[in-house]
Amino acid sequence: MRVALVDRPIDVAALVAEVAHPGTGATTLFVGTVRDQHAGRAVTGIDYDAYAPMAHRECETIGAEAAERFGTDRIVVEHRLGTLAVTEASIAIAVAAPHRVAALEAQRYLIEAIKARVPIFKREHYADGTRAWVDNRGGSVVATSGAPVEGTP
Amino acid sequence: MRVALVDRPIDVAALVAEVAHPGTGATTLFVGTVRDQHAGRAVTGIDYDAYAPMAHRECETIGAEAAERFGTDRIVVEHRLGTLAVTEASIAIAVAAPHRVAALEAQRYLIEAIKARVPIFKREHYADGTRAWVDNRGGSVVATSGAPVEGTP
Amino acid sequence: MTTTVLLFASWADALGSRLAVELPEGAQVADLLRELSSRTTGRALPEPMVAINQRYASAAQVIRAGDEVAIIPPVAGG
Amino acid sequence: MTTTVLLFASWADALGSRLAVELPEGAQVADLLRELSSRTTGRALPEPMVAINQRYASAAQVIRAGDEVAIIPPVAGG
Repeated sequence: MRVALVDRPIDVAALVAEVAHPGTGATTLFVGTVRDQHAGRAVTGIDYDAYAPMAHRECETIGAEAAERFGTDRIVVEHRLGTLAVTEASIAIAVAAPHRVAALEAQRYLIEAIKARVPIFKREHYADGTRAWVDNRGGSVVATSGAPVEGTP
Repeated sequence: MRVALVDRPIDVAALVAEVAHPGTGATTLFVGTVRDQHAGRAVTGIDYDAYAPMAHRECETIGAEAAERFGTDRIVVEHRLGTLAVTEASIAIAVAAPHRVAALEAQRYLIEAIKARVPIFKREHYADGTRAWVDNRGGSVVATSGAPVEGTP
Repeated sequence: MTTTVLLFASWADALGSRLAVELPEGAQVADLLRELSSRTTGRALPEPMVAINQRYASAAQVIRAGDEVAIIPPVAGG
Repeated sequence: MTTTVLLFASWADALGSRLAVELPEGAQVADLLRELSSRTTGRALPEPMVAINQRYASAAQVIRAGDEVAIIPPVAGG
């Protein structure tokens, strides 16, 4: 099991290769990517920020929970921080297990727990130049920066 | 949506790239790989055979069902036929959707339906030189070839 | 009516991958399976599905001249 | 007792990413949140969680000298 917060693009094929093992029959990969819209607004990019030491620790805790619960420690999680453009991956989760049910259910457990518990924050950049912090409780906008900001990607 | 039966290695990264789109926020990949054991026996490889025209048609039907049910047609399925070595991918399913629930549930629907319905057959090669057709109803061996066969990979 | 039947996996090992079977007009899938069973007595073959023209067929479906008929052992894709 | 509090996202925008807060000995998480609320009156900030030493804390947990305390707005990872 390995978890990491990274500040460079995530190589999803490398994650799939990392969990491979002759004893596994099923591998799952989940990739979260930046969408070009949210709640009806055109999105041009997202800043990901984190309480990094706790986020890393919480990802490790969740990874250990999944390993225990689903019986495989062939789990790799990478979450990217910084400013991402549309289509870029913010998170990738790879799991390999002897059988598919464990690989599928561990994947779902990991993404749901990470979304609920890991102290990572995101600020969307909109096509109109504004930015706003949004969260995972239905994705509502919880605070909007005042003036349009320069340098929106 | 695209489905294919292929006789060369599956490029899983290419499948993930193929379903990418600025409007999607979640991508899932399922990869089935040849395990080094089954039901307590050491496995050295698997032959995949198919009733190819029906298998292709049934994969297309299942893909269309998933597209309808989960609201995304960004679905690619490749199933490999021929003789595979341990760790090689027999199937890869990539799905991208605006939100994660659709991508996760479509992935699971697709692999379960393909395993239940598509006329593809596999014959395991064992370390002792024997081979046997096995199936997805719990993986029991249903027929064993008599003598050891030369050329087991 | 001579029907060509495609076979796969353990059924192909037992009877070949293509078989010409003589069936009466109006024969159903169940009749074909009975005929094939008589040729495999004593062999441990799994109960198959039958497809007609690349779709799974019920036991009562009638086989017509020119149909593409296939014996499909338990599947193992994925 | 002066406690250094880390803040993130909208809370950092409102109060800065690091804040020194004077708390009485034996103060609980709820006391800290009351103190911070008094500094953000009228601003639409989401209700946060509090972490002490990188673990989520309950409202009744006592803050001790030297604790790493963080205000965690609703998370958005994934």
